[in-house]
Amino acid sequence: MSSAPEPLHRALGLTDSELDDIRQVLSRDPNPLELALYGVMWSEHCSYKSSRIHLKRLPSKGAHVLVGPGEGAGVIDAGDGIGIAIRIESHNHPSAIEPYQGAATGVGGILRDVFSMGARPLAVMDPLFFGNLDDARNRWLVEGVVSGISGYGNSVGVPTIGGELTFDECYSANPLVNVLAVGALPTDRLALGVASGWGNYAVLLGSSTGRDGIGGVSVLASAGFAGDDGAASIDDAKRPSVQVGDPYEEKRLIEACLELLDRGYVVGIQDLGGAGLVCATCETAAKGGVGMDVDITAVPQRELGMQAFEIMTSESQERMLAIVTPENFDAVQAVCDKWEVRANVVGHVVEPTIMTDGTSVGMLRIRNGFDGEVLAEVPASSLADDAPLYDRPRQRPSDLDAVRADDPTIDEPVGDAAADLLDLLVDPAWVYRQYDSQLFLNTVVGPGRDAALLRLAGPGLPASNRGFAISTDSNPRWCALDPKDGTALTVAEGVANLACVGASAKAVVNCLNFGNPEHPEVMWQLSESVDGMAAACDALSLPVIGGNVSLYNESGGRDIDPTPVVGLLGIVDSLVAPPPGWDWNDGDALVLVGHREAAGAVPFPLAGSRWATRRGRRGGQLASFDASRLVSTFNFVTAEVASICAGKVSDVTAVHDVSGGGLAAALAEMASVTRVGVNVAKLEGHGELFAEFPGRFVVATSDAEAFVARAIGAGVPVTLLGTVGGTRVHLGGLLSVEVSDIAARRGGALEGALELI
Amino acid sequence: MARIGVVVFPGSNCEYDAAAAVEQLGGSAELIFHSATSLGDLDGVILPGGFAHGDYLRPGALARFSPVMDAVAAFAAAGGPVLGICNGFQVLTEAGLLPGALQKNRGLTFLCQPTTLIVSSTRSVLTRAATLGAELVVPINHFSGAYTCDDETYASLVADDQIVLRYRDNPNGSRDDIAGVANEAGNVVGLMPHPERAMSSLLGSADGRVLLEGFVGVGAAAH
Amino acid sequence: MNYSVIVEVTLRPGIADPEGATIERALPTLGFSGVSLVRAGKLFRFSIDADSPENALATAQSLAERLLSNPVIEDAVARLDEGR
Amino acid sequence: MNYSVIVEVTLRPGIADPEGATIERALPTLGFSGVSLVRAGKLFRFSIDADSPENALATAQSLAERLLSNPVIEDAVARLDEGR
Ligand SMILES: Nc1ncnc2c1ncn2[C@@H]1O[C@H](COP(=O)(O)OP(=O)(O)O)[C@@H](O)[C@H]1O
Ligand SMILES: [Mg+2]
Repeated sequence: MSSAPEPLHRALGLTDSELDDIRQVLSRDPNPLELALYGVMWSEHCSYKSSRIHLKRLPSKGAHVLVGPGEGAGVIDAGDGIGIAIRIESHNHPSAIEPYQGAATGVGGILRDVFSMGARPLAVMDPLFFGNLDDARNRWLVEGVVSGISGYGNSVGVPTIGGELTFDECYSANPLVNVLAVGALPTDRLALGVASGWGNYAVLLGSSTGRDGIGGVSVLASAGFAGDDGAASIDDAKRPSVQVGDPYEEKRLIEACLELLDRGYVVGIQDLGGAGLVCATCETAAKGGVGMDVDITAVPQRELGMQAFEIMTSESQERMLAIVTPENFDAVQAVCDKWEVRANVVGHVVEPTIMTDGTSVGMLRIRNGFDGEVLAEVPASSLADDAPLYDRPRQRPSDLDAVRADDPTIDEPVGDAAADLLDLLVDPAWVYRQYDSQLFLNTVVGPGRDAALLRLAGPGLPASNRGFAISTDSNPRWCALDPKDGTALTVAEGVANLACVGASAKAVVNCLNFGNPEHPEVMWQLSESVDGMAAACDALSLPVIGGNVSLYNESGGRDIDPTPVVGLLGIVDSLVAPPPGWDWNDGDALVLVGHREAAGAVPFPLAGSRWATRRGRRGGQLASFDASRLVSTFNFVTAEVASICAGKVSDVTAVHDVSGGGLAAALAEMASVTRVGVNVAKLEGHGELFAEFPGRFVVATSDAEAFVARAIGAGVPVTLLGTVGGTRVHLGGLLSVEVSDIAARRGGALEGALELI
Repeated sequence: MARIGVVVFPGSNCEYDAAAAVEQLGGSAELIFHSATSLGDLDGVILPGGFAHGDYLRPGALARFSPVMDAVAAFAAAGGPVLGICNGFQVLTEAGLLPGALQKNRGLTFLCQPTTLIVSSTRSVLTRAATLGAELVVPINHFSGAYTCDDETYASLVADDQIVLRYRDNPNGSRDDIAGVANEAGNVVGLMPHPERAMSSLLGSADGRVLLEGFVGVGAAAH
Repeated sequence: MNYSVIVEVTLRPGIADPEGATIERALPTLGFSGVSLVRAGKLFRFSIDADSPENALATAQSLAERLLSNPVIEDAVARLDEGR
Repeated sequence: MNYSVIVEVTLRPGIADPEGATIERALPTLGFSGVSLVRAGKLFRFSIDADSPENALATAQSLAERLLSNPVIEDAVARLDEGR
């Protein structure tokens, strides 16, 4: 027995009330093509309809902010006539199905966001989250995702300089693949995605259009996976054809677009991302308050018999939309020919329509030939800006109090601290060795340390001695216990990472990876997380200049732990010498900088630590976020390291912040890269070994007296921990391990888990 | 001052880095687009790293048909110094200007890491200023860098002292640890490591200087 | 008995093939005209120990689908290599 | 007329095949036993406009040798795709 067919709007992901809204806008019924346009533009992925009301609470202003959220990328003024553009995005669901292409197209997409601003892409970072590696499918996902980022990023010619690597059961069918990109531009090359000038052309640059990713945003990014086995459970009919990345096309597109912008040939430019051509045309038109006529027959097509809705919503990769005056078109064509990039006039900027009530409305008209039949006609801004905003129900999880009461700090047995330490250490080198991290001769600190640090230089940029630093951070273990303080602490951790390379934090971008927004607990987590981020950014004077929200990360009805990923951008004013790094010297004194104990009820909380999680303990009370205890420490460490970067002589030989795995892991990491041990006299039990809360730094110095005096002068608490030397890591009588054992375990952990060795 | 041409194929990405290195060493660098049919009046040519034509088919397979390659071949035949770095090395082998071929790395992954090179011959435009047996720390950055050739070719490489650089700890499965080779005359050299990325201690190593100094110096000597 | 098997892995129709397209674009300058619809794929040859050609083929097909290709974007076909 | 052509590119005997070797090593853990001598190669399909099957094949073979393979390490064979 067959049931009545699903109405079209629902098949396109629109609710009945959204259909009513559309009727209201148009004062008539939409035709099927129009409905398809609304379907993709009003999808969760494009419209942020569940999250927008919350994102408004994030601070986004700052004197140095040139472009805030809303454009392809946020841009700050870095000084010396240089702007830095930065953006982060997720490619979670595509990567679950085809890990190589999913990750590769994630890189391609984020780069287009950056060079659409006129910035030359200079760096990529890749925060990755997978299920446990005892499962073969998860191992396949890891290898596929990493090789996809490597394959695309290296070939397109942008160094990948860091990221994150987290394993947890909750990502098993739903890995998270976030990609952050940074670019730099001479500030006078800044470009925006705005269409203006009646009669101007909308020129489609790059690849031809195929059926790839039709409905990708609505089907994939805006819905969860049905079963717990990921791809296998996706309904075959709904499976969109997978997008395939072409880094070679993208490389030529970058060169062509930057040359067009350098020569001043374009009025506005925007990338084609989710929702493809409809998104780029309606957004540029809406921003410029103009109308746009699009001729679908002018769009170069890779496949035969494509329908209008397919052409308009295809997510074929490596395409850009440039707004160009008719006089400049031949010159644009010549630049594109040089780079072997296709350029076709697919749209005309037209006057807004004067409505009966006197208002003027820019209409997006889809036509069959510029003079041909009008297939769809809707207000551009209704697609781009007028999706309904939802304040979805929020509810604090009913079991949260019980979870918090189950605190491992109190009752978890101590165990064998040495064995615990060895179990916690993972060197992600197997991942980042696969990425070109050095291109453009900028990388002073590459992947594998606290933050990446690069010279602020690149083809076509004004000369500068400055450097920029980036760190991506997240902690789903913390955020599951307390999304508000967990997120705030994550921001603090990012600032700490920047401090280690001497960079002052200037801006934040974020990618909010959460579960199903129709679950009130998930909306509560999202809202709390936004509040935590806003609180931390306010307290640390950091504007949030961009972000991305990825919802419906779930499988079999289980939501992922809340996973806000924070990207921090910092500046080093003078970068002529490398920062200290982790390499300490025999005989150095070891100093803990910052408050030794956490803010909050428990001095050394183990809640949410790697140590507790490995033991299956996921409850407890997190440290609280208290900016007043952080700021002077961050400023002090930043200044100490920055003076070394500026070429000054210093007694400081090594710096590392205490983060995942706690103090024990930080010391073990330093020992294992230097192959020199350390002796720490006294610690407050295993809590102090493994507790995780940001705001503490391990500093090695050749002159403890002088260093401590400077710290005290800056009002920063310090504790003398011990001395560097020997072949063992001795920690306060709690554990003692050979450095060579630490190095071997840490170095082989990942390849061992992937069954590569 | 030596005038060094740096060839830009679509998909090349180390052209600016190579040019910057040449200029740091007192040479002048000129970017030459792959469609050029003549090299003009240059003292040396560098084929830089990157992914010419996306490395589609095989690294270098499409690039060797670029118009500029006839001019490069003629320049090499006339004794002009030619250096292929990474992708440039792959292009030179595909074009038959250097013997052998570069296969995928043994571990089947891309590798970006520092390596220690041993100078195995100083009879080439790249290694002429280095000391035989010297160890140099220079990064590699490639997927297809395992040098391969048949036994006959290998025997003649050894006999004619054409193996100019070897890895101390072979990272990629190259035959006999080969990191760089020259043609018989020593004026055409290819290597997988990136000497232009090892030009200053700020970026980790300055050991690439002695190699590129030698190369740029040949060009200068031409004046 | 040992059977020689060939597995061909090709992109599914409709999936973009940038490698094939790039090769196709390069051909005219190399003096090859009249070549179109270039698609690049992978080829595997191996030997299987099985008690019948049918079983050899069945194992090969399952290997092709589970390990040598991703069915989301690729088709994989195994066949016995009659030549050997 | 248009002819469908298949070109198979395989590594020459004696040339190491790390890809084939890696697949072979992975097989037992995935439950495939009795598989050996795995070699990885490439496959190209395209269409050639020619006035006879012989000419189509000749062009394809020349394309295979000049462009699609590197004779230093690979062998290339073109054949007409009878299936199409
Ligand atoms: N997926 C990845 N890609 C590239 N680099 C990575 C990746 N994962 C981790 N890294 C690098 O390894 C180092 C350690 O990461 P992490 O433990 O997250 O640092 P921290 O605790 O200081 O935030 C960092 O330099 C990071 O950039
Ligand atoms: Mg750190």
